[in-house]
Order: sequence, then structure tokens, then C-alpha cells
Amino acid sequence: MPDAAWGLRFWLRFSLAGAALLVLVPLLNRGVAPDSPFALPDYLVPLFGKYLCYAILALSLDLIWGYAGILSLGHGAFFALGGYCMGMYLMRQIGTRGVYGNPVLPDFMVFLNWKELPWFWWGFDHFAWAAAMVLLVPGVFAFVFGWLAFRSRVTGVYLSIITQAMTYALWLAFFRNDMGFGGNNGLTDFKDILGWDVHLPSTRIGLYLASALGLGLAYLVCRYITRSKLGRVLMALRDAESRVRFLGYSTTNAKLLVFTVSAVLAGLAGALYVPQVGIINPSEFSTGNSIEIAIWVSVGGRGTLVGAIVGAVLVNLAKTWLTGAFPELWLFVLGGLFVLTTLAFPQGIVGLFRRLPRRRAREAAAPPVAAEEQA
Amino acid sequence: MSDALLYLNGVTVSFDGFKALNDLSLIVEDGELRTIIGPNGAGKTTMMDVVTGKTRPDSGEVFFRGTADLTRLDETAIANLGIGRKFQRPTVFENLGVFDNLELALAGSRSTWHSLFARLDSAGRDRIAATLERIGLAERARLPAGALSHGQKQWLEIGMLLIHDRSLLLLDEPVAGMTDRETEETAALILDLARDRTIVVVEHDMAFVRSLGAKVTVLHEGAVLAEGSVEQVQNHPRVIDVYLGR
Amino acid sequence: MFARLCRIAALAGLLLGAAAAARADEFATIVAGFAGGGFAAKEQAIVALGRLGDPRAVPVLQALGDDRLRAAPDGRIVIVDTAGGTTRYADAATGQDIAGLDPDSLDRIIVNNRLRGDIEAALGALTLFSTDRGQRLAAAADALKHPSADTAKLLERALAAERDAEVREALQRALAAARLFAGTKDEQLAAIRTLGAATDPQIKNLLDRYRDRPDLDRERRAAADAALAAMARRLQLTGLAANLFQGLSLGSILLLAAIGLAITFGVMGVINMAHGEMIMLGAYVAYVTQQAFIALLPPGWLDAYLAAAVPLAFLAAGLLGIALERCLIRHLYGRPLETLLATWGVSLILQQAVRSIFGSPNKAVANPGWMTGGFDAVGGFTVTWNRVYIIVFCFAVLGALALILNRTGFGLHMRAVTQNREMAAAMGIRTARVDALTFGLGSGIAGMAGVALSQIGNVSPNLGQIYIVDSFLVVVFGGVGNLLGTLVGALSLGVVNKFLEPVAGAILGKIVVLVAIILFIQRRPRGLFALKGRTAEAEG
Amino acid sequence: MGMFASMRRAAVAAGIAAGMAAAAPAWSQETIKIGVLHSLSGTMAISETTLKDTVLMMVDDLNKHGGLLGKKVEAVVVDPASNWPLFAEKARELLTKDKVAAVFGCWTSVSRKSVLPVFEELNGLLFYPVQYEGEESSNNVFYTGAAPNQQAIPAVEYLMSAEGGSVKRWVLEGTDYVYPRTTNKILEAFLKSKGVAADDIRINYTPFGFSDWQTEVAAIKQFASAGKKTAVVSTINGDANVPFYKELANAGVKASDIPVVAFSVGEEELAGIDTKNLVGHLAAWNYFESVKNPTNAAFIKEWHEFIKNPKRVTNDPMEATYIGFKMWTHAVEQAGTTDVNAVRQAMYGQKVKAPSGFTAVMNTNHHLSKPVMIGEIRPDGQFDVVWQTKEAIKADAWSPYLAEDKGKVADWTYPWVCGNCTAPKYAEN
Repeated sequence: MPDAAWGLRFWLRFSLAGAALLVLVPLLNRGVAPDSPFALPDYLVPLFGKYLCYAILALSLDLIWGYAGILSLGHGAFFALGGYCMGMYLMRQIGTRGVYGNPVLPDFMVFLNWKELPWFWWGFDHFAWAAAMVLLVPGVFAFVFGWLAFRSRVTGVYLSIITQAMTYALWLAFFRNDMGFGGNNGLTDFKDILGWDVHLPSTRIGLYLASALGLGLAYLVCRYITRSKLGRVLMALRDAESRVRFLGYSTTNAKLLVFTVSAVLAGLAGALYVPQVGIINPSEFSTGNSIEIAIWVSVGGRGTLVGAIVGAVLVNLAKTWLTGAFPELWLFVLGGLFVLTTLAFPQGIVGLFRRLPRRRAREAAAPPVAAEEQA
Repeated sequence: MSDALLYLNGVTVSFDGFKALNDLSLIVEDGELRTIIGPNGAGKTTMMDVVTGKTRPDSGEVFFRGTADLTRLDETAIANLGIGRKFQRPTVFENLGVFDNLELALAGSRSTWHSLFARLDSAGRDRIAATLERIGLAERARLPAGALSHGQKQWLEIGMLLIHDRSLLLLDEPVAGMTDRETEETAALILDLARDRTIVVVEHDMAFVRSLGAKVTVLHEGAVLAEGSVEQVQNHPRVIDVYLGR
Repeated sequence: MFARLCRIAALAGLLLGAAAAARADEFATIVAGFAGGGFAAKEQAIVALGRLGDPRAVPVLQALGDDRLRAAPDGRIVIVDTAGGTTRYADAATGQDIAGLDPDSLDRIIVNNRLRGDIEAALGALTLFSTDRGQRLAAAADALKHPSADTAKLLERALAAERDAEVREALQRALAAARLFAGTKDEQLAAIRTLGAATDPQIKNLLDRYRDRPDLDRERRAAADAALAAMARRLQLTGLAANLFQGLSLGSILLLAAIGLAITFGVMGVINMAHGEMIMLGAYVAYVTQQAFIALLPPGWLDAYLAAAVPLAFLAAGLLGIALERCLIRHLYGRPLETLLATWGVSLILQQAVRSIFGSPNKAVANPGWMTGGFDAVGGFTVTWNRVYIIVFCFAVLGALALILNRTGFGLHMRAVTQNREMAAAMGIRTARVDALTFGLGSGIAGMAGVALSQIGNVSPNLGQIYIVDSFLVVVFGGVGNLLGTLVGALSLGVVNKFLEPVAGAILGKIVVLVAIILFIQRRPRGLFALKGRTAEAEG
Repeated sequence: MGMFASMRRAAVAAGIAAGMAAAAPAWSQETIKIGVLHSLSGTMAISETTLKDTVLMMVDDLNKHGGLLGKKVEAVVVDPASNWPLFAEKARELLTKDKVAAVFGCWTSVSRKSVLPVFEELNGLLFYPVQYEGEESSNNVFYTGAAPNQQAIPAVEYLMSAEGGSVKRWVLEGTDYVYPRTTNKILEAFLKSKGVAADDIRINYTPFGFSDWQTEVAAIKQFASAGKKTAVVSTINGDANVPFYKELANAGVKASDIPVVAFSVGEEELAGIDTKNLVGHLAAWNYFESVKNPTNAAFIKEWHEFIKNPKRVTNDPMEATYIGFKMWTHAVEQAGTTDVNAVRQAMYGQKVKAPSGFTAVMNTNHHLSKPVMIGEIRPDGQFDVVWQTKEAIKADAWSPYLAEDKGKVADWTYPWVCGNCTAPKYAEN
């Protein structure tokens, strides 16, 4: 059946959607006269870029939560790690344009009287190195963490809580000015990326397109994994892990692989995010952020890749609008939304649109499965 | 040490005080069909847990083909040695289709990398089709397993054992909750399977045990009480005590 | 400092000479000096009052010290006395009550820290011979802080007159301290012995300074060294004790925050992200009760507001919890991770609700009198009352909970339902009701925790967020569904944290603890006290 | 199909957003819009909501008196929710979508750093009303809060004086972020220049929202027991203060023994603490509610009427907001336009009679000249001013006590035209 999944119709839709993402926004922004009602004002471009990054992040979480049933409450950490790697590159690009005009040291290091660059900053003046780190750092971190956790069969709520502890610890760590990541102020005041001024509208379009491509790539990766045999192994272990072991599959390895892949995607999202919002600081590690990611996914529809994307974009669109329109009330609305989705349509928005009989069946069949897991 | 397929010697398992297995010793020869009976709490299921690596024994040795020390391996490794297991409660993957369930069980590499790039070849496809025919779920292949009836789930699970060539099958009450008709079919199926593999069946239903007509081991309080043909054990005085009480 | 001590000494002389038959008008003129004028003028007045050695000066100086001295438009100095709820005005010079003063017409007579020091000194000198034992004790302690040759004589006299044992000891210490630097060689050796008996960093510093004097002969230096060594050992021990207490206190706070969660999450398996907000709610109940007491009851009652706040908080949070369970959570049983998201939404709503009702800024919740301050345990380490009471309270709550769970019918039903819902239902237990009550119980306890936390921290809409992560860690670390585990988990985390903090610093210490917990969970995926066949197992 | 569906939504969203944007100019015809960029939720809401209300009060008052340039002034309030990237996003939205003439906002340094590039890119105008670490002077920001030399240094000097108790030993206690780091760095340099020995200075940092102060307070008492007069200089941030002071009070740290002088604790913060046992501890600001003068009386009266609660206090950042807003309105009136470049020029030398009783002046380094006051906490949660400068002090953007700031000049008028230079942009000749 995977063959069917990669049929012509899929590629048609995918490229349609992709094209729309890639062409529409630049066109409306640059091509249309600013005063026309269809014109897309400049400030919305990085905003949409940001949404796309969130969408990638949501995808990465959906991959492990929706399909493998592992709820990570620390995915914000991988996102932030990727972001910091990119931020370090951007900091090094500032060069002598910083407040203290030091060609090598970022301002905050000059200020803390650091004499030379700490070793973990080496190489970040090269984009290639930074790009590699963007994927490697979260990946390796996730691999080690996951190896420890899955090998000793930490599951369900326990895993969620220790991932939360992980991001909490990182949050505290990055706050420390002595860590060498700029403390609470984090990394900011970026000048240019690959030689282009990050503030130029054209650069913004470029970053937006990069995010769009990143999203497409992430979507394909996730789709491939979930449609592969491994994908079915994951879904199987979500329902009855021990049974999968008796079939001879190593659930540890399967989980470890997707956990790592998902962390890498999260890192990618972070890296694309930072140059567009212009700052990365420890608050990205805050436990609340990580929980919010899970909320995007469940609003959109858990276990469906499209759902993750839809959820991330819609929730953040709502956030942008509400914080401006109802600054005093928006938390009520947002909180209410979360309660409503989990109660009224547990399958999320996408679940509303596609009424699949098999999902009904799953609902009906859920309790005995859970019970079997207990035994 | 013997050349027996499955060799348990002095296996003891205790859950906070209560001895589920008490110095159990059991030998299953290659190609044999063995039925294990015993009252509740006799340790039948625990014995299977030990063999399949779900439970680690406190003491005693468990060997497969005389060489593989099962007390040192985890479920995955043991399964890959060729030991299959069917649970008491049918456990199929409710959210996957019947076809997918079988595909997962299909013999072949289990490595994570492989399953990431694996593609189902025509041979495998035929294999699955054949099995579907055999367990009579051909026309339900696309349904999610969760939608099957209890009996059908039992069959699907047996099918999953079939399609994955295992040299040793452990069947935990395969006919629990089956109609008489289904029970008969199952018995036939098991006998058929028994031709080319070793099978250990745990069962309450004496009628069913008799219909298998195989060597019977009676477990009681975590140890072997008696062993022999159905008739022998049925006339065994202690067995009568245990079953009918004094 | 030195100047002040000279004044004490000078004043002492006057006292002894008994020439202190100060004439009323002199006293009056000095007091009048407080009106207007800068701090310098006031300082002179204070010193003069001290010199006068007139007992009438005491109430005036005290009033000045705690901002109860006013200048009336007609130049009179007025003492305001609000004791007992009613405000009385008395003429500072004559001591006569004054009626019909317009409060708004009075000018406050402001002092600064320097003047407060002077007042302490003057009062100290006056009160060294006061009739009030407490005042004499305080005066002796003050004298110890600033040892000098001049204080010695004064202290000798005081000592001669003193009968109370405790005050005598304090005076002897103070005298010894004074003689250490000014006495004869024998006096110094005696002083070293007296001081060496104490366990007090302040005295240790005193001896340190003494020991480093170049003009010491071997004998005195040896004596000082011996005394110092002994004291250092004792201080080290008391240091450990202090750390232990601090750890216990932190642990008790973690425990309080976590107990409620141990019920809702541990026993019922509901990941309640709104748990922190239940705590916050309790804290606000404490605030509201306090305001109500201030508004409705005579001031004397204020100290009792906690007695009302605790049950009220339990009810408020408990009822909210029940409502939450009925309307939301019961629809989500078996889907713990979705409960997490829904309750997260609830917590956002609750925070914003409190924000719009009470406003964002912190609310002041005062410690009642009996919870204010602390007592000096050995080694200059102060044990604060609010922490002591919180530790007690926390264990009381835990004990009560244990009783409910193990000794009451409800507790039995609760355990029955959580262990085997179907069976319990079959046995005629109304499971739905038990669920609601159980959740209510957990939330109620969180509410009570909020009242306790309002006594040491700030009361703001974000209060819950401070504790939520730690609470979950404690429960998971201790072993879900196991109260004993929660207890041990919380206390050990608290103590470990407090022993790390002096070494690694607050932030690193906390990080180390977190990493330790993560690694521990790898070793024992079910926490310290794992239970078999527990509920909070199912995966989303 | 999925991507497709999501795409449709994105497109719709774009449509909506574009619609909102297109609608904006239609309004700005009759009204002058100003942005209010203060967190109304999240951790910083505790401090920032008050400033939001202050701006609204000022706008209200302005419109009552005929608005600005004959137009009605409209405040656009947004909630950046204590989320730093969101600050930047909202700033961009305010400037491009709502086309606001000026923005009043930010509290934490990180939020300012986050929006700074946006304001410089879009040439917006930000009024930043909070005491901060200095080390900055942007052409697009007017800093109406105190710089270190208007708060930290005088406070320490006061404590060193006989009047302040001639302190010899110092604990610099701060939250671990840039403001305390900078302030403490400057203070350390300053203290050493005054001959304070290194081991008479103890510096300690704690995380945000730190709540368990037992160990630290014990350490402070230990440090103070060395026989020399000791004081604590606190740059502890918002939330952590309440538990800190509660611990101090209960541990019996009296102001006459170990005075604590704070730079982030004002009337608003004290309103959240029971001050009975904190009498005598100090704070350094450019304004205290308790100062007696007509401007302040009017300010307080107006505040109480606007907020409809006679118990609400005023504080220094509110006064800074007041000054900033007044200056901006005067500048606009003089320039006759809200054009940023024109207004900026008109800002230099603006004078405002401030509630502090002094006249605040805007300097060409975009910082104010303001008086410095030292206040002692009194039982009712207010401060008694025990010391104040004779006249207003000019804020330094760059501290003379920091090596790396040597020769740095901030002056946005000819010939310098620069916030961070060691030589004028345009040489005079």
C-alpha cells in the first residue's frame, strides 16, 4: 500500500500546495501594488515565515506523539538548540558592528570581560559548520537522551515529565550568563546572513521561501517514515508495545530513530525561526512553550501530518490576532479553545473534515488495548 | 544440558512472597506438540512469560536449542530466535488493518533501518494472501483489526504466528471464548501446524485438550504435578485431588 | 559607632552620679527640639535625651523610633498611640493626653537609619537599667555588638545590679568582649574563656580580630587559638544543622505543593496542569480572608485569619476541583495526555481570571504575629517561625490525608475505584461520585498549600507556575500513586538542594538536582517507591 | 490533500491579514495613533500593566484637553505576553499595520533589545520608561528611566557617607540578567575606586523568580558579622523580591544593622509585601509617591480617579512614562507634525515639570536629566525621602567606570550624530 500513497494524485496536490506557498506570498507582497486590497504588507512576511517554522516544529512532534505515542514535553528544547546554533552564526557575522566593536567576541562576552572565544563557539563563523550543528546538536542530544530513556523503558507520562525536566534544566542553564550564550538577553541584534542584510524585505522573502522549502522537506520525511513499514511498527507499538517486541521488533531502536529524526526537524525549525524573529533567548526553553506545541498538534489533529501543520498555523494566527484585538481577553479565548478541542473534537480540526470509519472503530476498541498494556 | 528444543530447569519466580513458579523443570523436544493444563494460578502464563523473556526468573536456567540462554535475552531477541507467542486475550494491533497486522508478522528482517526502507515484494504479498485465506479473513483484509469480532481476532493472531515461521509456538488458551465450531477448526489448524513446528498449548478446556491428543503436562502451584497422555494424567490420583478436591 | 558608645559611657557616668534629677523644663525644651529641623538637630535632641537619663525619655524615643512622634501646628510634640484599635494623642513633654487633635494637621517626624541607631544606643543605655527584662536583654546584646573600653564600666554596674540569670550571662559576654580589648592580661584570659564558651560567628570574628593583634604574648594567643578552634568545630556542626533545617523547610514546601498532585495525578492518573492554579487560588483566598478580617473584625482578631483561611481555601479549591472533574476531566479518563492539554487550557483561563479580578500586581499577605520573626538557634542561625509552622502544617496535612485514605470509608472506596473500577462499580460504589470527591480532595489540599505558600512567597497570578514543574517532578521521583514516596522524594530533594546551594550556587544546584532526577528515572522508571499495576500508565 | 487544505487556510489568513492592513490608513486620517507595548499577561504583567494604564490615563487626559494638533489621540494596546520574540512581532505590527506615531513600552532589557532592530529598521519612536543598565543609545529610543549614574552610584555614595551609616562592607545581590550584571560591574569598579577591598565585596546572582532565600540571607548575616558596617545593594528582579524581603524580615535583619538598598523595588512592589518589619530599608529612585508638590498631588489625584481605586500607588516608572508622554506631546506640538524625524529634533532640550518636583530635561544622548532620591521604607509601604540631589543629574549612556566604555560618546546632534562613537561623525572645519 505505500506505493499508492506516493501516487500521482499525491504529488499533484503536494506540488500544488508547495507552489501556492512558494509563489503566492512573494507575489502578493512584491508583485501587487501596495494599496490594492490583495497586497500583503511587509510585516506579514516574516510572520508567515514564523508560522511555517512552527508548522515544522508541530510536524516533528506529531511524528513521535501522533504516530509513536511518545509525548515529548521538551521539544521546545530541540527547537531552541537549533535556534541557538543559528544565532551563534548570526552573532559571529556581526563582527565589528557590535556595540564594543570587537571583531571576534560578541558584545555580551566583551562585557563579561571574557578574553577569548570559548571552544564551543569555534567554527560558528562558517555557515556550513553552523548548519551542520543546527542538525547535529539537537540530534545527538535527543539520541543520548532517548537512548537512556527508551532503553530503560521509560514510557507515557514518565517520559513526558522527564522531557519536561530536561527542558527546564536547559532553561535554567541558558539563563546563566556564565554559560556563554548571552544569559537572559540571549542572542540578538543580528546584522546579516550569508552576506544579505536580514532586515531587507528581499532577505525576508528569501527566509520565508527557505522556511516553505523546509516545511515541504519535513513533510515529505515525516510522510515517508509514517507510510513506511517502520511507520506501521510505530503505530503498532503505540497500541501494544510488548506485543511488538514479541513479534521480534526492537521498539527501543524504532523509538530512538524517530525521536532523533523528530529532534533534528525541530532543530531545523528553530534555525529557520531565529533569523526571522531576530532573537533567540532562554525563554524558548520554557516548559510552557513545549506544552503549547503539543496543543497545536492536538488542535489540528493528532496522528495526521496535515493536522499538525494546520494546528500550528491556525493557533498562532489566532494568537497574533487576539493579542492585538483583545489584549485583555485573549488568554480566555485561547484557553477555551484548548479545552474545547480536547472535549468536543479529540480528532482535531482535520478530524472534523474527514470522518473515517476506522477511527470510529479505534474509539470503540481503545479500552481493551489499554487494558492489555496494563497486564 | 540436553539437545531438547526447550529446556527449563529449577525455574523459580516469586512476586513479593508468592511463588508463581516453584523449581519448575520442563523439557520440550523438537517437533513435539505439548499441552499444559492446570488450575488457575498454577503458573502456566508465568511459565510462558519466562520463556518469552517478559519475566526474569529469580533462579533456574532456561535454554533454547541447548545453546541460547533465554534468561539473558530480551523479548525481541527471543522472538527472533523463532519463539512465537499467542496471548490469552487476543492482542492484535487495533489501529492497523488486518493486512498490516500480517505484514508486520511476516518473516523477514526486523532491523529498524530495514523496516524504514523495506518494500513488500510479491512473494510476501502472496504469503499474506494465502494466510488470509487460511484464517478466513480474506475479504476483511482492509478493515482495521479493532473492528474484528473476538473469534476473528484470535484467528488473526494465529495467522500472525503462522506467517512468521517460528520453530516454537506458545499458545495461551487459543480457544478461550470461541464457539464449539471455531474450537474444532482451531484444533484442526493446530494439529496441521504441529506437523512442521513445535507447539506448546496452555488450555483449560479438557475436551479441546483431548481433541489434540498430545502429551499433557499438569502444572500445580508452580511445579509439574504429572506428565503423560490424557488418559494417564486423568487417572493420576494427585491430579484428581487437585482438580476435584478431596 | 564609637561616638555612640562614648555617649553611652558619658551617660553612664551621669546615671551613677545620680545627678539625673533633670528638671522638667529642660526635658521639655529638648523634646521640643524634634519639631522641624534636619536630621542633625534631631540627632542632638536624641543624644541630649539619652544624657538626661530621664525615664520619661523612653516612651518618646520609642515613639520616635517607630514613627509615632508628630509635631502639632502649635509646636507641641505629640506621641500617637494606636494600641488597642483606638488612636490616642499624648503631649510628649508632659505625658498628658490631648483630645480633639486634627490628625491631618500633625507633621510626621522622620528619622533615618543613622538616627535609629542613635535611638537604639540611647535606649540601650537607658534600658540597661530598665525594669523590663526584655529591654535589658536587648541592651546587653547591643553592647556586645560594639565592644569598647568605655562600655566596660557601665556593664560592670549593670551586672552588679542584675539578678536575672539569662541577662547576667548576656551582660557577662558583653563585658568580656569589652575587656578583651581593654582589660588587664588576666581579665583578657578570663574574657577568652567566657567568650570561648559561646557559639556565635560574631564572637568568633571578635576573637579572630583579637588573635591577630601583634602585641599578644604566646599564652594569650594560645588561649585564643584554643577557644577559636573549639568554636569553629561547634560552628561547623551548627552549620550542618542549619543546612538540614533549610533543606527540611524547602522540602516541606515542595511536599505541600505536591501532595494534592499525588492524589489527582498519582492516585487518579489525571495530569492536572491546573494544579498550580489551585495553589494560587488558595493563596488568594488567604489574601481575601485577611482583607475581610481587617475590614470586619477588631484588629486583635487579625492574627487568627489563617485559621479561617485554611478551611476556606480547602473548600474553594476543592469545589472548583469537583466542578472541573464533573465538567471536563471525567470525559477524558483513559486519555491522560489529552487531559494534560485541556487542564493547561484551564490553567490559562484561571490565571487570566485572577488577573482581571485582582489585577496583576502582587498582593500583600502578612504573617500573623505568631508567625513573624524567628528565634536565634545556636551559631547565629535564625530559625524563622513561618517556616517552622509550615513544616508542622505540611506534616499535619499529610497525616490527615493518610488517615482519610486508610481509615475512612471514603478512603476505602477511593482505593477500590482506582484499583478496579468495574469491580467497585459492581459492588455498588458510585464511582463517578468517588472520582469527583477524590479530585476535589486533591484540589482542596492544593488550596491549603496555597495558604501556606502565601506566608513565604508572593501572591500573584503566576504563583502556580512557580511550583507546577517541581510538583510533578516530586511525584514522579517519589513514585506515582505512593504518598510515602512523595514524602521521601520531596524532603530528599529539598535537603539535597540546600546542601548543594552553598557549594554550587542556587542555579547550578538546581540544574544538578534536575539532571540527577532524570538519570534516576532511567535507573528506576517507576520512581523511588514503585507500585505494581498502577493507573497513570496508559499512553495517549 | 493535507498540504492543500492547510494551504487554503494560509491563503485565507493572508487575505484577512491583508484586509486588516489595508483598513489601517483609512483611520489614521482623523486620529493620531500611539502604540502601547507592555505585557498584560505572563511573568512581566505584574509590573507592566500599570504602565499600560498610565499611558491610557495620559491619552485620556490629552483628549480631554483637545487632543493633539486638533486631532484625537488613540492608543493601540497590544499584549506581547512577556514573550520576547512576540515583542518584536508586535512592534513591527504597530509600526507597519497601525502606523503609530510613537510607542510607549517595554520593561525588561531583553524586550527592549528584541524590539530595537525593528524600531531602527522602520525608523519608529520608542519611549522606554524603566531604570536600566545603560550601555546603549539608539536614535529611535528615548530612555526616560534612570541610568546607573542616576540610581546606583548615588545610592552607594549615600550609604558610604556618615549620614547613611558609613558602610564599609558590601553585598551586591542580584538576579542573573544584564541589568544587575552591569550595575554590579559598575558598582564594583566604583567601590574599588573608593578603596573598598575586594574581600569586602560579595557578589551573588540568583535565577528569575527565585523563591527560597534561606541560604542567601543566612550567608548575608554571616558576611555582615565581620564587625564592619555592612549593606546590601539589591538588584533583585520583581517576583523574587517578596520572598527575599519576607525572609529578611523574619530572619531579623534590621535596617539599622544591615540596610538593604534596592533599585527595582518601589511603591508598587511594596504593595505586595507586608512592610511592618522592613522599616528603614532603602530604595533609590528619581521619584517617590510621598514627595510633596503640586504636580505630584495632581498626578496622584488623576491616577486615582482614572484607575477608580484610591489605594493604588504611583511609582518611578509611572513618572518616567508621564515625563516621556508629556515631552512627546510638546515635541509634536512644536514640530506641528508627528513625523518621527521632526519630533526627534524637537525632543532635544524638552523640559517637563515632573511629579518629582524637579524639571526633567531631555538630553541629546536620548536620556533624561532627573533628580536622584534615596527613600527609606516606612510602615505604610511608602518611602521617606532621606536624601536627594540638589539638582537634576544628567544620565550617562556610557559609564565612566567601565574600561570598555572609555571615550564613548552618545550625542545625536551635529557634529556627533551618533550613540556609540569615540569621534564625531562629522568633523568640524
